[in-house]
This record gives sequence, C-alpha cells and structure tokens, in this order.
Amino acid sequence: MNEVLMDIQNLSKHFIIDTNFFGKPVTALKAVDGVSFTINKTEAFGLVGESGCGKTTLGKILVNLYRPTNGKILFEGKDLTVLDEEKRRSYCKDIQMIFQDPYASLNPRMTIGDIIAEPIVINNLLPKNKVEERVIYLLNCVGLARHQRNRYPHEFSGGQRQRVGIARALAVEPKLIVCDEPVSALDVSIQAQVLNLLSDLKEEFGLTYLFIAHGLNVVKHISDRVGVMYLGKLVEIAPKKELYANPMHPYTQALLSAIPVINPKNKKERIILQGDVPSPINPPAGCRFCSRCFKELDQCKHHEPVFKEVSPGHFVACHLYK
Amino acid sequence: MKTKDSSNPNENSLQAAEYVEKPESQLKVMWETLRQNKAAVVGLIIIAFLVLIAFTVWVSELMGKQILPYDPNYSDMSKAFIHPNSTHWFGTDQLGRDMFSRILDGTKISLFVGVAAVAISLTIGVILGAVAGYRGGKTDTVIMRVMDMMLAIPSILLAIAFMAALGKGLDKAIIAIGLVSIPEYARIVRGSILSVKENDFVQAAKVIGNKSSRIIYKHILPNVISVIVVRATLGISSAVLDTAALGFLGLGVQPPFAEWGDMLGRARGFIFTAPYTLIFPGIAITITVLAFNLLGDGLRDAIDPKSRIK
Amino acid sequence: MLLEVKNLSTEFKLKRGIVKAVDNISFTIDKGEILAIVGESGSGKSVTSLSIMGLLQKPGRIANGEILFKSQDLNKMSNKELKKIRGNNISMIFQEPMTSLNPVWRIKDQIMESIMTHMQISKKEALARTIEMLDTVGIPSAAQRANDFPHQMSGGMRQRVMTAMALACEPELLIADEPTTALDVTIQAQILELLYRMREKFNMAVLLITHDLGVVSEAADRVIVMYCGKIVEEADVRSLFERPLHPYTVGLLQSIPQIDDDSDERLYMIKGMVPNPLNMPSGCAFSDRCDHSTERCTKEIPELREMSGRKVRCFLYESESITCGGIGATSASVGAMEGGLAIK
Amino acid sequence: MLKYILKRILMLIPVLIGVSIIVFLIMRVFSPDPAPIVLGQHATQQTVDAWRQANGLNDPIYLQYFNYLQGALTGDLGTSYYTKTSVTKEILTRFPATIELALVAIVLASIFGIIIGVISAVKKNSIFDNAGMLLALVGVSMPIFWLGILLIILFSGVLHWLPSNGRIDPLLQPIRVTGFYLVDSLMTGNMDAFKDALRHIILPASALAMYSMAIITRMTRSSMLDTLQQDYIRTARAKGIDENRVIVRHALRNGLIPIITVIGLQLGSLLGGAVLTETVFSWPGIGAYTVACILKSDFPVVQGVVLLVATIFVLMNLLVDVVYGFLDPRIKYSKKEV
Amino acid sequence: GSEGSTAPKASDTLIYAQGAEPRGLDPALVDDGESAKVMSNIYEGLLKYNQDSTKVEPSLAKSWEVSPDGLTYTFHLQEGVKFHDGTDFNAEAVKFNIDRQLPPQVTEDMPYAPFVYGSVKNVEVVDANTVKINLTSPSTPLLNNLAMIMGAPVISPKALKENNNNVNQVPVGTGPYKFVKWEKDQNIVLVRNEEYWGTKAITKNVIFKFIKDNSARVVALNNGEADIIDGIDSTVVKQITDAGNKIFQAPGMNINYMAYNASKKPFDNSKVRAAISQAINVPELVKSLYQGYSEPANSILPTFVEGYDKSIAQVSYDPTAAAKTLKEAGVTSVHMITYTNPRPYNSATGQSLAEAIQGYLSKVGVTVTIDSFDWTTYKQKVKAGDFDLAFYGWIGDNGDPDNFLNLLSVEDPTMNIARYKNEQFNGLIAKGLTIPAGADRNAVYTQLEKIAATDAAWLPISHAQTLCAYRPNVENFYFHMTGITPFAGVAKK
Ligand SMILES: Nc1ncnc2c1ncn2[C@@H]1O[C@H](COP(=O)(O)OP(=O)(O)OP(=O)(O)O)[C@@H](O)[C@H]1O
Ligand SMILES: Nc1ncnc2c1ncn2[C@@H]1O[C@H](COP(=O)(O)OP(=O)(O)OP(=O)(O)O)[C@@H](O)[C@H]1O
Ligand SMILES: [Mg+2]
Ligand SMILES: [Mg+2]
Repeated sequence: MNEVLMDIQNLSKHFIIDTNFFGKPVTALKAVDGVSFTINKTEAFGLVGESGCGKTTLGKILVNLYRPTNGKILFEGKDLTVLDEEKRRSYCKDIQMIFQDPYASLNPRMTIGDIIAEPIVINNLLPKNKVEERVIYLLNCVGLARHQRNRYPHEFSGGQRQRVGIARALAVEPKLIVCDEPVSALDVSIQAQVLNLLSDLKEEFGLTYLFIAHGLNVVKHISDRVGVMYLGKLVEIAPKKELYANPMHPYTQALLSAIPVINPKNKKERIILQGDVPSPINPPAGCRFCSRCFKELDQCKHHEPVFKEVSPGHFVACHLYK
Repeated sequence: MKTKDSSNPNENSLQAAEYVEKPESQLKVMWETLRQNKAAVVGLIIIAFLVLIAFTVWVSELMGKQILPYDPNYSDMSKAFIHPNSTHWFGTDQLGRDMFSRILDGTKISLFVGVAAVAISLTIGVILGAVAGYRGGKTDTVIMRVMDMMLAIPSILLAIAFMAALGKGLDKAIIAIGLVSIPEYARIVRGSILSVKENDFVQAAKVIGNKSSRIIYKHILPNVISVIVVRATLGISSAVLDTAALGFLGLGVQPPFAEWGDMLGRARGFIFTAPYTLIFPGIAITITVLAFNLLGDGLRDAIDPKSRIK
Repeated sequence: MLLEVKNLSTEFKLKRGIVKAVDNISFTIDKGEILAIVGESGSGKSVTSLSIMGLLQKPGRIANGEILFKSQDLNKMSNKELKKIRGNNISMIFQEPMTSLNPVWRIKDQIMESIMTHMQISKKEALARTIEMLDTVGIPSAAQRANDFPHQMSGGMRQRVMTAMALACEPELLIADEPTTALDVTIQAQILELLYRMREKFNMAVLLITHDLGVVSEAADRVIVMYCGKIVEEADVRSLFERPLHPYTVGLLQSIPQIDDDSDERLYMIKGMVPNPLNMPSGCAFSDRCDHSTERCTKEIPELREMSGRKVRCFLYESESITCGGIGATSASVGAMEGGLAIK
Repeated sequence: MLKYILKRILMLIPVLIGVSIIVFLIMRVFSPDPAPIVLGQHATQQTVDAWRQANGLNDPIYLQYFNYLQGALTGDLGTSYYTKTSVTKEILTRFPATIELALVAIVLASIFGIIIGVISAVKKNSIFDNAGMLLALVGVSMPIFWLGILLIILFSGVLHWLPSNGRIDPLLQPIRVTGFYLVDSLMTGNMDAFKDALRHIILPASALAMYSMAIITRMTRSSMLDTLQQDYIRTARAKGIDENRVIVRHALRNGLIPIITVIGLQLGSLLGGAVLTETVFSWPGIGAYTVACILKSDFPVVQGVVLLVATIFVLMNLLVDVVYGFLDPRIKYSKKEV
Repeated sequence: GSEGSTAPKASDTLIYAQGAEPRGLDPALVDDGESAKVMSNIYEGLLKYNQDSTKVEPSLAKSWEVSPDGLTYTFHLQEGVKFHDGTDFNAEAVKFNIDRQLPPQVTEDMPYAPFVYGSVKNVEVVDANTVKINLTSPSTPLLNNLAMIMGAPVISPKALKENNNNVNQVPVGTGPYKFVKWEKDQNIVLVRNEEYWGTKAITKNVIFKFIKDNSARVVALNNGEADIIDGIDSTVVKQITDAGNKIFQAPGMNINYMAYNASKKPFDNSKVRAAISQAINVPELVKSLYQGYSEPANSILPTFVEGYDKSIAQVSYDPTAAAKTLKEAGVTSVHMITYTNPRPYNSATGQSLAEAIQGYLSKVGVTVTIDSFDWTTYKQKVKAGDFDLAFYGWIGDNGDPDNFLNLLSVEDPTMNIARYKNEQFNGLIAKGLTIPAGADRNAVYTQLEKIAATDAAWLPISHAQTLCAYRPNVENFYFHMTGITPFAGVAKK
C-alpha cells in the first residue's frame, strides 16, 4: 500500500567483547541478531523494547555509526552495506539521527548556530551567504529564536537542546530520521513540546521516522506502525491500532500491561513478568523470551519461532501462532 | 496551520531565555570560574610577576641595559660570601656575585626552560596521543607501547642519560626534559580523546557527514584542549623542578648562567658557612613551581570535565 | 498520625544566592498509608525526603519547620538519637539502584550491617534474616545470591535488594525516592507490585516520591503535587485524577500521551520551562507558564487553601464561587479528561 | 585471573626489549666514550683503542646489542667498566638499600597521606583541610634535594638529633641476610642496630616521601570527596550506622581503590626520586650509583639498572592491577584494557 | 660467621670519612686517590716514602743497590714476611707482581703499569730473598716509583691466581691492616694484622666511610659519626674548629693550572698567553677562592719537590699592560672549557675557577664563553682540543720533578693539554731522566721551570693544601703528600 523507503533484511551486529591471546574473538555480544523489517515513506515506525535489547545499536547501524556484522540495508532499493566508506557517507545526508541524551549530543564548544550550520557547510548544500538564512529558518522551525544562535548549548535547557538536535538533523533535508528515545531524558512537561514538534515537522517536511522508545505510550502517540524488540530480535510488528488492541506476543502483552494507567479507576489486571532480561552474550536457546514467558510451551525452549505474518501487516515470532 | 502552533512554544522559550545569562564564550566561563578560585588567582599573580621579571630582565639585556642591582654574572672575588645586607639583599656567593640579581636573572631561565620543554613534549605528545586515540587499532598499540617503554624508566634517570649523551646546556636540558615527558601528554590526550570520542556529539558529527580529520580537529580537540592546558600548566611546574634537579646534579645550564638548581647544587658545599646561598634559590624554585601548581589546579577546577564535557 | 511535617523549609546557600529547594511545606502520613509526592525534576521532592531523614549534605540546611515522627521532632534530635531511628523506624530506598549499593561489599553484608546495627542479634541470626528478606522481596535462590556483589545483579534485582535492606528492620515508614524511574517498564511493574505487597505485609506507611503520574495513580492513596519547592495541590488519588484543580496538575495530566487514548490529536503542552531556582518569578511560580495567569498571579503568591478535603494553591480557587466560575475554562478539559484526556 | 597475569607477564618482554633498546641507543650511540675514565690519567690512545676492541665497542652497534641481549638472556649483564665487578653483583649489593628507603618512604607517605587526605575530605573547607592542602601543594612544589638539605641542616647540623648520611653506624652493621638493615637487625636480634638504622633512614625517607605524600594526600582527598558524594554512602547513612563507620568502612574502602593505584605508581617514581635523595644523603643505593655510572658512561651498569627498574615498574603496575581486582570486585580481567 | 664475633667497638675503631668510594683495591688496576688511602694500609711495596717527604725508605726491601750504568737494581728482601692469607712473601712474589704488569701479561686496564714499570726489561729471582730488576734504559725516578701505592705494592700471588688476576674486591697484602669487608657505597672495614712483621698497628679497627657531600662529612665529624674526614675546603674550617675538632693541614703535591691551547691561534703566540696571564690576579683569586687553604703557585713544581727554585716567578699582574697587548693582538673573545666538579687540587670546582677568570678577563675587554662538562666528558673535550683556555691539574705520583714537568713535553694531548711544543724543553726532560739524583739533576729541572714560566704555556694557579679534620682524641694522624693515610701509628684515646 505504501512505498518502501528502507528495507532491512536479516541485519545483525555482534560486538566482540573478548579476544584470546592472539586477538581472535572468543565472546561476542549479539546486540542485534537477524532483524528484518521495512519502513515506508512518510511513516513513523515505532520501535520499543527493554533496555539493552539493541534498539540504539540498530539505529546506529542505519546511520552508519556501526558497520553491520551481517545483513542488508536497502535504502530506496540500494544496498548501503556494500558501499565503501566514501560512497556510504554520501548517503548520510538522507538518513539522520536524533540522539537520546540532549546534554551529550551537542558539542559544548560550538554555538548552536554553528552546530546547525555545520551539516550544510560540510555537505556544500548552500552557498556560504545563504547558510545563515537557512539556520534562522531551521531555528524557527524547531521553535527557537533567531537571536539565540550565538549561544552555547550549556545555556539551554534539555528541551531546547533537543530542538537544536532536531534542527541539525533537519538541516540536510533527510528522508529518514532515526529518533533514539528523543524525549526520555526530558521532564514530563517538556516531553509534550518535543513530541508535538516532531509530529509537526513530519507533516511539514514529509519525513519518515524510525522512532525508538522503551515505553509503549510515547510510541503509540507518534507512530503508524510499531515493532517490538526483545534481546536483539524483533518479536512483533503491527500497525499501531492493531498492536495495541490485539497484542499477540506474550512479551508485547506484558509490556502493554506494565504501563501504569493514569486513571486510578481502571486499575487493570497486571501481567507481572518474572525475572530480568537475560544477557545478550548468552541468550537462552530456542525462543529468547521463554525464560520469562508466562505462556511457555514445550517447544519454546528448543526451537526458535519464525517471524511470520499472522494477519495482514501483523508479524509475530511466537509458537503460539501457527 | 501546525507550524503556527509550534511557534507558540517558540515565543515562550523566548521569554524563558530571558533568564539565561548573556551569551558567553567557554573561555570566559573558565575565566570567571578561575577568578572564584583564590588559590588560582594567587598563582596567576605570582606567575604574572615572574613573567614580568623575566621579560624585563630579558629585554633590558637585549638592549644592553643593566636594570638588575648588579650584573648577575660579574664576579668580584674580593666580595665573596657577603651575608645578606642592605646592599646585597640576598648576599653574595663564593665568587662574589650578587645573589639577588642572580635569582632574578634565574627567573628568565627557569621560565624559559619550563615553557620550552613543555612546548616540545606538548607538540609531540599531542600529535602522538591524538593519532593513537583516534586511529585506534595497531597504530594505537604501537605508539602506546613505545610510550609505556619510556614510562617504565624513571624520568629523571632518562633525563640524566639524555643530558649525559647530549652534553650540558640550556638547549640540551630543554630537549631532555621535553623528551622524557612526551609519554605523559600522549597518554592524557589519548585518554581524553577516547572519552570524548564516546560522546554522542562526536557520533552526531559523523552522522551529518564529517570526515575523520575534521572530527578530530573540529569536534574532539577543542574539547580536549582544556585538559591539555591544565596538564601543560602543571607540566611547566614539573619541568622547572626537573631543570633544577639537573642543575643540582651539575648537568644543567652552562656557566655563568644563573640557574636556580645549579646555584643550589653549588651552594651545597656551604650549607653552614653561607646557608643563604642555598635558601634563596630553593625558595625561588618552590614559589615558581607552586604558582604553576596553583594555577593548574585552579584551571582544572574551572574546566571540571564532569560538568562541561560530559 | 505517623509523620507530620510542619512548615518545612530547606535551603541551599550557594555563592550565587540561596536556593529555597523546599519552601514551607506541611503534610502528614498515617500508618499504613501510601502518600505520593509528584513534581518535575528539581521541584524539591528529594530534598524533602532527605530533610526528613536528616541526611542533607553540606550547603543544604533545614531553615525552618518541624518534622514530627510519632510526635518527636526529628529535626531537634541529636545525631545519636537520629541514627537509632534511621534504618530502623524510618527507612529509605533510592532512585538509582545501580549506584545506591556499595559496589565492593557483598549484598548480604550490606543488609546484615543494617540488621546488626539496629537489632541485638547474632551474626548467624542476622544472616538468616537477610536471606529471609531477600526471599521475601523475590530474589530467587536467595541464600546463594546473598553472596553476590551488586554488579553481578541486574537493576531490578538491585532495587529489590535495596528494598530488602530497607525493610530488614521492619520500619514503620518507608521513604521511596523514585524507586522505579531508572528501571524498564516490565521491571518497574515488578517493583511497584513488590512495594504494594510489602506494605500489606508489614503494614508500614510509604512516602512514594516520583515524577511519573502513572505510578502515582497505580500505587498511591494520597497525592501531593509540588512545583518549585511548594505544594501546589494535595488530594486523595481518586479526586486528583478525576478533577485536578491546579493548572499545573491539569497540564501535566493532559500532556502525557495515554496508552488508552486512540486519538491522533496533538498533545497538550505546558508552555515554557521550569524557572531557574535562583531566579524565581515574583508571584506564583507557575504564573509564566499558566494559561490562566492574571496580573495578580505575577505579583502575589497564592496561599495553599483547603477545599473540600483537598488543598490547592491557586487564585482560581480563592472562593468557592470563583472556583466554579473559574473552572469554566478548565471544566471542559477536566470533563474531556474523564472521557480520555483530549484537549484542544 | 592467572591467565591474565600470565598474559601481562608475557607483555613485559617486548617492553623490556624496548627499554633496553632505548637505553642502548642513548648510552652507546650518543654518550661519551668510557675509555678515558676507565683507563686513567696515564692512558695513551693505543691502550684506549685496545680497550675498546677488547670490550667490543668497535663492533657495529646492532652486533653490540645482540651480544648484550645474548648475555642478558643467559643472566650475564656484563661487567662494570669501572670497578670491573659483575653488574649483577654491583646492583644486588646496592639494591636493598634503595628498596628499603623507598618502602619506608612509601609507608610514611601512605600513612600520612591517607590520614590527612581523609580528614581533609571529611572536614572539607575547614582550617585543617586548607592547611593540609597547602602542605600538599608545597610538598609537590619543593625540590626534593632542597628539602633533603634543609632537613640535614635542621636535624643534623643544628639539632644534632639524627645522622645526616649513610644507612647505619658501621660499628653496628648487622649481618647481611636480606640486605634490608631494618629486617636484618631484627632477625639477628640486634636492637641497637635496628634503632640506629631507623635513625638513619628517617631523614632520607621523609625527604623522599614528601612528594609522594603530597600526591597521595591530594588523591585521597579528591577520591574521598568523590566517594562521599556517592549514592551508596547516602544509603549507608540512611541505614543509621555510625558516621565513622560510614567513612572508614564504606567511603574509604571504595576511595582506596584509586589511591592504591597512585601509591603503586608512586613506588615507581620513588625509585626515580631516590636518585636525588640518595645523592643528598649519601645513601648507598642504586640511584646515586646509577647517576655516577651514567656520568662515567659505565654502560653495562646503567643498562642493568634501567632494565631492573623498568621490570620493577612494570611488575608494580601489574601488582596494582591485581590488588585493584581484589579491592574492586567489579573488575573483570578478561575485559580490561591495558 | 666471624664478622659477628669480631664486630668492632667504638673505642678501638678509627672511622675515616672520605668523599668517594674506592674504585677497587688492586693496586695494579686502579688509579684513584680514594683507593690509595685504603690500599696504603693493606699493602706494602719494596720501598716507602718518608713520612714528611718523598724520600724513599726501606720497606719490604731491607736494602738495595743500583748498578753504575743505572740499568740494574738489586733488592734484598725482608725475611719472614707473610701475606694476610698466610702465604710467604719472597722474591718469587715480587717477580710475579711485576711480571703481571709487564708485557706480555700487562693489560690495557692497568693504568699505572707503563708509568711505574715502563723502563723495566725483566725481573730475576736471585734467591728467595733477593730480586734483580733490569731496565732497558736508565730511569732515575724508578726508586720513587717503587714506593708508590699504585702499581708497586706486592700482592699475594695466591690471591691473584684465585681471583682471576683481579683482587679489587679481595685485597691480600702484607700491610699492618687486613681487609675485612666492603659494604658497597658505605664503608670498608679493616682489622689489625696481628701477624705483622714490623711494628703492629695501635688501633684495632679502621673503617673507611664514604660520604660524598663535603658538608655532610663535616656534620658527620661534628656529630661523632666519623673520627677523621678529608677533602674539606676552606669554608668549613671555622665550623669544624668551633665544634672543638682539629684541622690537619699540609702542603699538597699538586698543581692547579689553566692551559692555553698553544696549537691554535691566537695562543700559539706566547705574548698573547702572557698577556692573559697578566690580566689575572692569581694571589687574590687564590685567596678568595680557597680562603688560604691553597697557595698561589709560583711555579709548576710544588715548593718541596726537588728542583724547585725560589727565584722562579710567573708573569705578574698588570691589567693595563694586558689590555693593551690583547687589544693589539685583536683578542676580544675566548672560548673556555672547564669541569663542573671539585678536584683534589681545586676544591672550588673548575666552574667557579672559570667564572672567576671570566670576571678578570672581562675587565681587560675579553669576553669569555664557558662550556663546562662533567669530568668524564671534559676529558674528552680536552682531548678533542676545541678550546682556547682549559683548566686542569696534576697530582704528583712519586715526588719526582719529572713527574710534573714532562707533562709539557709529551705528545699525548690528554697529558699535554696545552699542546706545547719546545724542542729545547724536550731535550732537557730526556736528560733529566738519565742523571742520577742530586744537584746536577735539580739544575736541569729549575731550567725547565723557567722556560715554562717565560713561555707562559700554562698559568699555574695554585697548589692545594691537604685539608683534613679529626676529632681531638685522635693522635698522630697524618696525610702524606702523595695522598695516602697510613694508620698504623694513629691512636685514639
Ligand atoms: N560499542 C559497544 N560495544 C559493546 N557492546 C555494546 C556496544 N554498544 C552497545 N552494546 C551492547 O549491546 C546491547 C544493546 O545495546 P543498545 O544500546 O542497542 O540497547 P538499547 O536497546 O538502545 O538500550 P537502552 O534502552 O538502554 O538505550 C547492550 O547489551 C549493550 O551493552
Ligand atoms: N546539593 C545541592 N546544592 C545546591 N542545590 C541543590 C542541591 N541539592 C538540591 N538542590 C536544589 O534543590 C532543588 C530541589 O532538588 P531535588 O533534588 O529535591 O529535586 P527533585 O524534585 O528530587 O528532582 P528529581 O526529579 O530530578 O530528583 C533543585 O532546584 C536543586 O537545584
Ligand atoms: Mg539506547
Ligand atoms: Mg530527586
């Protein structure tokens, strides 16, 4: 129904965390382990999952901060993983990222004007004399005032900094923006400002988002489709409404039920998961969720479930669904 | 129109911005914090004073004028070992030279050696450290292993060996002291680069399409520079101490230069007959080193990497 | 009444000025009650709890007020007396389970230390109790895990260890300062459930500090909303969520994306940002962010008023009549909220 | 863990080879010819040439190095040009003196440094803190040799309390067992010798300790300040335990970790500082001796000493890391970057 | 084992503190004064010096004869003498000791072998107690040489054989003291030789302690950590006497001089050399630099050495004349090299001396650049010859005038650092060697001294006195002008 912007096929990233005496890897951390999904043009694809499940890693692979261990990234039909560094960089322009921590993602030694101008300058997008104008325009877009461009990041609040980060990402007119938990470090009252801004910009510039979060409520607000990750793997993908109305994977169900509802009247039955997220260094055999699953079947321990489309647009990796 | 709407918070943050102080450069912030630190201000004043002395002595020497009370190198054997009095404030040494003039003259040498030695180790150390830290991998291993080797030899022994090999002289002392402290700078620069490299803003710089060289030069180094400045300030103080140590062992500058360590070393024979020949150079060294230490500490507090870089 | 805080003010003397982190707050907690304090970052929640525990650090000091624990003023107690109460009658768990445990001590030693300090029992008994507590908070194979170091445990487990430590001496009051903020949603649910269970089991009062309204609505009996060091609203949990009074509370509730909200509407935004504590607006601290702000709000600070069993600090509710009129503006939203928190 | 230690010890080999190359270059390629001093005032060019030939100094430099390396590997570090005694023996006779001095100094420095540092941190900004920090600052700013001389003037010259030089009164010299007089005298039950050795070591050890003490004080203070800020200290206080216990058992135990590193590294630099202290106090150790040998171009000795010191330094680093591991259970050796 | 039981006691122990450690204790292998002091108590040679001069006296040789052609020396040895290791001293032992220092056995690291035995052809054992030394050419200084402590003493052949021909660490002689132990960098302990063939030593133990620092040695003396110290300079005398200790002062057999580089312009010109000498007020310099504990040198020879003549004088101080000559010669700057450390003949360090002279020369319009080096490096710089002025000194070995004056005649630039060349001078030196001791011979050396003075090859500066200090309870201590300290007669009350 929609045009595919990015097709991610069987993508993996393994970090080598220990080598033997001769430098051969002996232990690998499988941060992302064979993930496949597509992102359509102008949609917001939400990605949720617990801490350490590989969301950021996945995002960083897409923006070329990590080289994938395995897999393909087809961007507008072209496989980015086979390009050399130089060519790969030319695609950077199209895929941008907004970072989680607004305090760490801005160079403290540069004014915000310079920070926003930098991508324009180094990519030679505009003649020199037009840059300033563009910076002011971008500042305006993200709700900052033009006269603030000569200030340094430390003079701004977290929400404002996050806006600068957004402006920087917008500066190169990207097609896809990876938003890595852009509001989780912000105060509740500021979160809404940034979330609204992101929705507005999406519409105005026709952007596509990969929106990463660890809470389902935020993702729900902004996304069109949502993917749920667990220990480096995708366990479920569905259009937003479908997912929230009809979560299929036990993990998704638990995740949804764990979110506190701001309404003391409808206190619902909670699914309390036992135990903690296992380490991605030695993930459980079979289904990775089986160690915490409340609907565990016999085969779960031994056979890894296939990620399959159970109903139109609704993918799930669970033995419960044939 | 949504954009209209979003200009709403825009206005608000404009108001909010009223609370924010006027735009300031990092340097200015550093300076402000530094000014709060009394000890650092004292250090800075002493250094300014020392620099003033050294500079005045140097300039007047260039112009052939004598502004010190006496020619620091002029020996009048008939005036040997005059105890401190109103004409010779710090007394005279074995060769009848005025100690006060010699101490003032020595400021020039100590500061010069300190700064020059640090300049050498800084330049080489920063380059090695930056390359090692950013390139990583084999380059890193090779560079850092060599640095480890140098670090494994006590620096004073290494400096003595260099001096023994190169021979005496101001230039040689500078080289020896400069060479032996390269590893420290390399290590520090490498370390801070590694930690800055982890910061999201470096990754962000990469995402928007920066080349490695530009990332080092534009994003990493400026954030490491303050650490380097602190280290260099403290480095001057240890260079001054090292110079004095070499001088004390009789390996320092060529005579008749008034080098404090050399003066101390020579005064050693007269600790009972003319203790002042030993006391004053020692005080001069201590004060100079102390001043740079005070300033270095103050700078370190001022840039406090915890609050600024992270 | 277990704890009564009266007119507590805590300030930090800094070079650039005095920060009134907590400004004249009063509240009470009854036995077995869960009282939640919510508010944005920097609103003074932690400082309140530290003031109660007597754990304020250097530039901070209690400027005024009484902290009556079972009618004894903790603030006037000697350090020695305080120590007897701390960890024994009043315990505390902290926000950061990752850093709140001593990394070089085995967890059993950390829990035993607490027990041995307050109970006159042998080491062996203390160990047994430690393991029992660990078991109670749901650490699997507790006897074995007791020998672990904190870094060998996950965040959720550490928070449970913290809880076990705090409950080891069966305190009457537990202060939990953002016990779940650093945790994943599924783990957060575990911990909240644990707290609830423990409250039932030991019948203790809990002062639950959080900035997450969701947590409040799930767990608390009564709620205090703080803004810039002041209590702006106090109510039992039901009435607060049904009918928030203070514009700040209203704004907070509306700006949070709701899981059971299916509309694609924009979120409500509280404009601006929290003022700099060194540079507070002269009137109501919220006045410059408030949609209902008047001249008066920017000049005078409103009183905390009692109003049908709840309290609010806002001129909108100066008198009952005005309240009704004043609500005209907000009632729509409040009404809408009942239906599912939509606002335009 | 054992694997890690083994790995680190293996890493020592390239470092030592590198160190020997550095020293070899400095001493054999750039340094003055040792022949004249060895051969004395009546030496002629002919004898000088013959001597150089006999000692292999006319060989190409790489050959000289390989010959040396070969010797070193078989445990033969060569013979001192000047005293014509085996280098191993020369070093072994002097080394205990230096180690004894350095150990006493590091003990002094650690005890005082940690105590002052802890009190300074606990009573931050008090008079004690300010005085302690001033002392520490002056301590790192004073030339060690100057301090040594001042101590001699005061305690030996003016007050006559303590001896100014040497390790012991030769009349009381204990029988050599370990070479550490403090230990030897105790082992042989010679209390007078022990007292005398102690009296002799106080001044040089204090002079030597000053710098390290200052560093340790500052490190302790900042480490303690940092630790006292930690959440787990707040937790400990919330448990209602005694403040002293909080400081010692909780804060110091953690704060000690970086301090141990500093102490370990200081022990390395004390060996360097010993060069100056030993000169001032006529301490019969390796430091002053090495300086003399450098100046005399007594290459075999210098090479031997530097290799030894480098080995100790590297082993110290290893020891520090291992101790670190004991103090801090979080450290996993396999993951640690060297 | 035995060390513990024979631990010395304070009352019968002399502690002598010196500035440096001996290089070793094998007389054939060392050349330094510090070794000499220790060795002079352990070893004896065939002959020895008179206590107050360098006249030779019998020692291990009871008597001796010289053949008329001066080529054969026959020595009759003392009987019943034993080495410390219990072996017998006899003619074989003498031959063994000399042979090891003659070709082909001599090695290049026997610094004094050529000097002491350079003229020896071979040694014959006549009988157990008679030994004959044959020379290749007559050498009047030989007898004096055989009294030296370097090269000449007789070592136990057994010890030499057992120790690889090197007894540096394990000396075995026939002297009044036996070696006990050597704590490196600390001390050497000697104990009385109870089987000594002559008068036994008075004090039971002698300990040589090494304290590098002058002032530390003084502190040690004043604190009672040492009984006798040497190598002090004038500045501490007052402090020592104030503490109730005594000073031993004796003329030293040495010369402290400045050499001109006569192989290079402008100092190949004796007028220029003389002018520089003229510019320097030697008596004033010596007085303030050495505070009366060095005598200004009139001649190269110390006053008590044979051949010294009162009439000899160097160019006198006249800065005006000097300035004039120098200006005419166009000398405005000179390059001076010097050494940094004190030397036995120059307690003030070469550097101070250089700086003092720099001061004088600046007054006559000559700028001086000084390069100073530690002693080892300095020797090489001197050898390389890249200097105008250099400082050096000489310590007499054997009290023979040839030992001083031949320095100006040899080719070797490390000896003749002035690179002075004068055929007449060299002729006279050669002649002096062959003439038997006496007035005739002395006249030759007086003439040589005069030539050196008028030619101004060196500027002789001073003869350092030997300055020692000792505690008041030490008796009969003396420091011989050849730099040795025999303790056999020294008592401690
Ligand atoms: N550079 C790296 N080297 C080694 N391991 C890494 C690296 N980056 C991430 N990891 C590991 O990979 C796993 C996934 O990390 P990632 O940051 O992608 O998680 P996340 O889902 O973004 O978690 P969070 O919600 O905490 O941000 C984690 O276990 C992490 O420890
Ligand atoms: N040590 C301190 N020095 C100075 N000011 C402090 C200190 N501790 C707290 N404050 C100030 O006190 C105010 C209240 O802080 P507090 O920690 O109580 O906030 P909080 O509500 O707990 O916030 P958070 O949700 O971030 O934990 C803040 O404005 C803060 O700046
Ligand atoms: Mg992440
Ligand atoms: Mg808080």
